[in-house]
Amino acid sequence: SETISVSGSTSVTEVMEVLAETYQQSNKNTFIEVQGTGSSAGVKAAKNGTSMLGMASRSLKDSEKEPELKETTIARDGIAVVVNGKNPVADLTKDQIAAIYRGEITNWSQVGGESKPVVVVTRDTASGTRGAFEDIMKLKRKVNGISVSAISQRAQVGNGNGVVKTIVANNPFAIGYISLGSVDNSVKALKVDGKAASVAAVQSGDYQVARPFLVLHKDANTSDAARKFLDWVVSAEGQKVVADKGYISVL
Amino acid sequence: MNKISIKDLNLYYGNGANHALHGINLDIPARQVTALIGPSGCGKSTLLRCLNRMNDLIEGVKIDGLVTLDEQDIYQNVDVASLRIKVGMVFQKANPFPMSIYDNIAYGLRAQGVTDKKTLNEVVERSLRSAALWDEVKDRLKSPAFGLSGGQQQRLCIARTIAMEPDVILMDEPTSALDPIATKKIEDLIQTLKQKYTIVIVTHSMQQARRISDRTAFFLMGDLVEHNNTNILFSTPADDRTRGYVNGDFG
Amino acid sequence: MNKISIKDLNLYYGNGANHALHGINLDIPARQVTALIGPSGCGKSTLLRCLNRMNDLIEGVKIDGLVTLDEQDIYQNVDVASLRIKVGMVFQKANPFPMSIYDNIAYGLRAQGVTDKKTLNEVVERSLRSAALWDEVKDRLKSPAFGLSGGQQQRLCIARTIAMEPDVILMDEPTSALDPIATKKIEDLIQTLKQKYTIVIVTHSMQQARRISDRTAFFLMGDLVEHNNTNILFSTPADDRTRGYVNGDFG
Amino acid sequence: MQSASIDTTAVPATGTILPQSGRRRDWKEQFFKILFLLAAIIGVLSLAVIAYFIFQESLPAFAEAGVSGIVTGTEWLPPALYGILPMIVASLASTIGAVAIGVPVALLTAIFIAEVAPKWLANIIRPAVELLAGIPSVVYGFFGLIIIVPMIQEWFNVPAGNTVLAGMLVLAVMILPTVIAVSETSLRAVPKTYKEGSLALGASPMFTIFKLLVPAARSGILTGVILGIARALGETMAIIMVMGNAPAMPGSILEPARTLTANIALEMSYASGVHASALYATGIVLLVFIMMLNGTLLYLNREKAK
Amino acid sequence: MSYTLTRARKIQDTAAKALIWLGASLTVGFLLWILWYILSNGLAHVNWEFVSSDYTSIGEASGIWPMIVSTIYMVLASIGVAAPIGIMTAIYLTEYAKPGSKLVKVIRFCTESLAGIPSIIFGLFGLTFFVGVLGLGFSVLSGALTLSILILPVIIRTTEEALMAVPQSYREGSYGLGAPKIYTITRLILPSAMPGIVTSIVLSIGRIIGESAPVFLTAGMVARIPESLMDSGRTLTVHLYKLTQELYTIHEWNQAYATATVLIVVVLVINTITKLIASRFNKATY
Ligand SMILES: Nc1ncnc2c1ncn2[C@@H]1O[C@H](COP(=O)(O)OP(=O)(O)OP(=O)(O)O)[C@@H](O)[C@H]1O
Ligand SMILES: Nc1ncnc2c1ncn2[C@@H]1O[C@H](COP(=O)(O)OP(=O)(O)OP(=O)(O)O)[C@@H](O)[C@H]1O
Ligand SMILES: [Mg+2]
Ligand SMILES: [Mg+2]
Ligand SMILES: O=P([O-])([O-])[O-]
Repeated sequence: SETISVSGSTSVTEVMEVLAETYQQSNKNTFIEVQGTGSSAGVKAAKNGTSMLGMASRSLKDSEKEPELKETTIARDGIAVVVNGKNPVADLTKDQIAAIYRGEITNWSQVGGESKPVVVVTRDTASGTRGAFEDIMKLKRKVNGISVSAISQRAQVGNGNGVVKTIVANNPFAIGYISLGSVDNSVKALKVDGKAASVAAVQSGDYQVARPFLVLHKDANTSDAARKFLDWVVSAEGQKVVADKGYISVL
Repeated sequence: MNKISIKDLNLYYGNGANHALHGINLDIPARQVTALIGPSGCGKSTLLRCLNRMNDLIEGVKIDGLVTLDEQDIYQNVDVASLRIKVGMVFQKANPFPMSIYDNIAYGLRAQGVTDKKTLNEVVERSLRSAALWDEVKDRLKSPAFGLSGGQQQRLCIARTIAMEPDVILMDEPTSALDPIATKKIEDLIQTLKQKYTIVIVTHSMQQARRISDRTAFFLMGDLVEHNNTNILFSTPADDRTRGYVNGDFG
Repeated sequence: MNKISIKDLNLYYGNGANHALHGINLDIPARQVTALIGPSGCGKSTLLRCLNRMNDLIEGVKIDGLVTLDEQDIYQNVDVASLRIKVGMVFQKANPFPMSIYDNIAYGLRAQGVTDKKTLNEVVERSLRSAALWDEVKDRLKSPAFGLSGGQQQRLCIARTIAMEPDVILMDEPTSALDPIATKKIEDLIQTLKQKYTIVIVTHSMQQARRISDRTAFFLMGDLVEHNNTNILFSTPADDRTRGYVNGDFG
Repeated sequence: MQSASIDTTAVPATGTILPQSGRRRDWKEQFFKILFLLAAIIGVLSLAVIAYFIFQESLPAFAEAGVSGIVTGTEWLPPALYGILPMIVASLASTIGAVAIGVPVALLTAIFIAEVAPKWLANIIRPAVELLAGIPSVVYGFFGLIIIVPMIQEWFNVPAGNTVLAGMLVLAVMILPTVIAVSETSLRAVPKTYKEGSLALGASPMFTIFKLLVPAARSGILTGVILGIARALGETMAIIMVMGNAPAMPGSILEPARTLTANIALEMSYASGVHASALYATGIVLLVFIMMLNGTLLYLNREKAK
Repeated sequence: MSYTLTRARKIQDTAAKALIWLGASLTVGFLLWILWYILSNGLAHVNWEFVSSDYTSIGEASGIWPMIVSTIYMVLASIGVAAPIGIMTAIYLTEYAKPGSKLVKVIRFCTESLAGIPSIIFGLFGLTFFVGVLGLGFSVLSGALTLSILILPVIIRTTEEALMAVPQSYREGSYGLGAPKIYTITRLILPSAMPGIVTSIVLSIGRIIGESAPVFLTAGMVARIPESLMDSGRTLTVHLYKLTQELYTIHEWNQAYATATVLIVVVLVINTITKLIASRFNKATY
């Protein structure tokens, strides 16, 4: 049997594992080995051939790009802004959210809530989710001519959807953002500019807070089987798995 | 007046496997020297260790019978530490502590909360002088006790015990590692001490027992064969086995 | 014929701080018993330990001078383990190993690769008999050596050493913890042994030195004061200090 | 070697009991000596290689931002600024706190198991403590996040319980097994004769423990403490979950903060170029800290031993 | 004058004793609390099927058998590599190197310093070196080699301490009998130091089982029973880590607690077996 190696972004891993197993059911003699090592490691692995396919949950930086390195977007991930269930606030504008994350708004009363401090929870800079969130909320600023994150240095940082969700679920004053697929009734998803976060809304373009899941490869380093698998991932069959898992299909 | 009185004392090692003392009955008069003699392995150390409850520390030791100190059962309702302050002990194998010579002697006093430098210095010097060690170590009081010769260690342990000025002093072959001169000094010390204290000594030397003890008890294989005034025991022993032993034609 | 010959031997403890042996010159004849006597702390053990290089194990010991065994310098080009098989030692403080009585005796042979049960059983029994311990322990050979009395431990260590049948046996106060009977047996053993082996013994007992030794060396504060045929040394000592010591009116 | 026997009766002579094996033994001894030396070299070499690896990876960051820009910088804004002073502070604070809470508790527990507890109880607690060592840091982190963080929120009435204090508490628990296990074994290895001698002088068990046994086991206990401190400084997963990880300088132990280790773990999977290098530089700073700490302890130990 | 136990001393003693009990109670209290936390949430979701079946992300099966097997492999391989090296290093330092020599000090200093390097750095090193440079790929072997280096300091230092605590009189006795060094070490010194060595191994096992980042960066996270050391494997802790980082559903929560419960049992079993094995080596009787 043949082994296809895939490594990189931990977020993409979540959906990739399901894709791999589904694919294996109909292709008994292929084994797909999925390793979550982080986006950067995924890019590196695809470039130097340690893995056939690399995964990244963010767009490539210019310094990382190479002509032979091919990018395939296999899904998009919506991002929901969430607060504790006890928080009466239900709807915020992008500007308000950005002001909260910049540290300019520090009390819920400033956005129509109770007079309580805002506990801002963000993701680690390693997260593609954060990258997309910053892009969309325009949370960037320039220091020494270099563009850096504008999210307050005092914000709490959680390293995964699960952790952010748990913090928000346990803290009545907290606000955070998580992958749309992981929202459940332990937290409350806010409307952004009056629009509820949903797969349909993201697909229709109504809800713009989303990021791409990329798979990278070099033809020289990949087997036919790997390319065949990749083709299947972006086919209707593969994209159904993506949608079922709560991500947004690229079709 | 009897300082210590032992009634029907049985001791077993190894959870009853080894019956080491068989129904011992012995009175130890105050302010006298009582010598315990008998062949190696007959139970002398074992009995000695019963008198300050040192055997409590050995696992699997079972004791029955009665041991009283000043008419008080030492195995009942007694604070063991106070008992051992009253009943000091010099062990068969010299066991200096891993600290300086000075600290070894001062240890017991410090354990009772004595911190006064002057008192400590005085006691250390006096004890070392009594144990005939002062001249040899006065220039190296601060060096580790492990650097002492075998006989010096033995005298250190004697000094450590008399520094506490206990009521009763148990000595397990205190001069076994000493040359005649040092032995003489320790014997003189014992003669001085007995004016105030009660002394029980284990010795292998008949001559020593005769020279320094007022009473002698002869043990054989866990039995107390005979005990009496030293002169009587050595000159006209009641038991054949005693006669054989003290005349050196036993075994 | 001299088995061991010591020339201008100086020994310093503590990296030179403590000059413990001062230019010792001593010849030890083969198949005789040489006794080392002198007050506690004079350097007897130190000298003994030079003869099988036991002092190598103590940190900060400096030695100069020459020690030869069978005309061969033992501090040069010699395999120390082989040297110590030839020159066995009984230590001043009994030091049984944390194992059964049987294993203690068999240890040395096993270390040389002897595994034959029958040989081991024979040697263990013979050695224990020679050391006058067999009767006391024959029923508990498999129990831990730590459960032995002080004197029993001392005899165990003697048995352990003679089991190896060394050429030279160094004994540091081998009977200090023994009663007269056991002492007699060990002395008899020494008399038997000397027909084939060379024996050096440290003792505090003048009587013992007289009884068993052919030659005696008297030490004082690190100096070898005098050495001679035992009878001569005790009857007509050349040095006043020796006379004082052997007549017991020293110090 | 002379052949001889003790008894005059027929007994195998020395030569026949002991195999004549001088040469072979020599060879064997030499072999093992070299084997052990080799092991020591492998051990040390592998550790050295790692140190070298971190150093090498961190060079670009030091080249770009300068040592002072990294070590004394107060703002962490990759890819522009790489100051890690707040993280140094956070690492030190959380470790000191954890050690201040954890080490005394651990020492007392070690004493309890080795000296005070009845045997049956010691035999239960010892494996239980070892179990504590095997619980993954993720579990400690999760436990901290769900139990300790809300508790701090409530007791101290702060907006968020993800604080330096939470980190201290979780770390304190996490270093317990190391310190307890190593100290307890050292205490048990103290020769029985010391204890006998002390008790016979009428010293109470407590005096014996604190003035004789603990000093006698000092070297082992110190090793346990050092390994414990190292564990606290190096711990990552649990800390990430409970300390809030805000890169700003913490004003008090009731504010969130990010430790050096958390910084590495949080960003490494995403970082590339100088940013990644700066994370390795964080590792170097950590290493230097531990070395300074060890140097101090070594020095103190020597002073005390004198 | 004869000394008697003073009141002040008695009070101090009682206080000290109380303190010791307090310290021990705190430890045991924490322990029970954490155990209760895990077990009360997890026990209900542990059943034979959970323990014995395979795991798939599609949700057909959500057992943890492959993780249990991988964990055991990882422990065996890591200890198999690190324990001999660590113990031999410690032997070299205490029995061969000159006591108090520079070399000993340097090695001790290095090992202690490296004990504090965050485990993720070891993981990154393993990813670069074992997985990449040596070409071992994501495999149990890469993971085990990485973890071996991670636990080496603990094994070296703890064993060294244990060896140093062996009474010098044993060595004297043995060398005095002409016993070869290696015999003395294997038959007398190591058995006497066994409690300390066991401690170091048990602590290391805890570390191996409890690590996440350095494991998944080197051994990967394929949830399949590894067929050889060259296969990738997911340990229980990596599994747990994944579950806690990206918790999506209540089902995953339950799985996480149940996994933690099983993990505790695994730790207990492995520790017990370790001690049983060690006690067979430990001929020394006290
Ligand atoms: N390890 C050591 N470090 C420093 N000094 C030592 C050491 N061992 C012995 N000494 C000192 O060297 C001198 C000689 O000691 P040694 O043990 O040889 O005496 P000894 O004649 O055997 O006495 P004893 O009859 O009391 O055993 C003594 O003053 C002793 O204090
Ligand atoms: N801890 C122990 N466990 C088991 N048996 C022991 C223990 N200690 C002593 N014995 C045994 O009890 C008996 C008496 O021992 P004890 O130490 O009292 O003898 P002793 O008269 O002091 O002899 P010695 O003169 O040789 O010191 C001996 O047979 C000894 O082997
Ligand atoms: Mg005795
Ligand atoms: Mg001596
Ligand atoms: O693994 P991520 O890059 O998606 O955080």
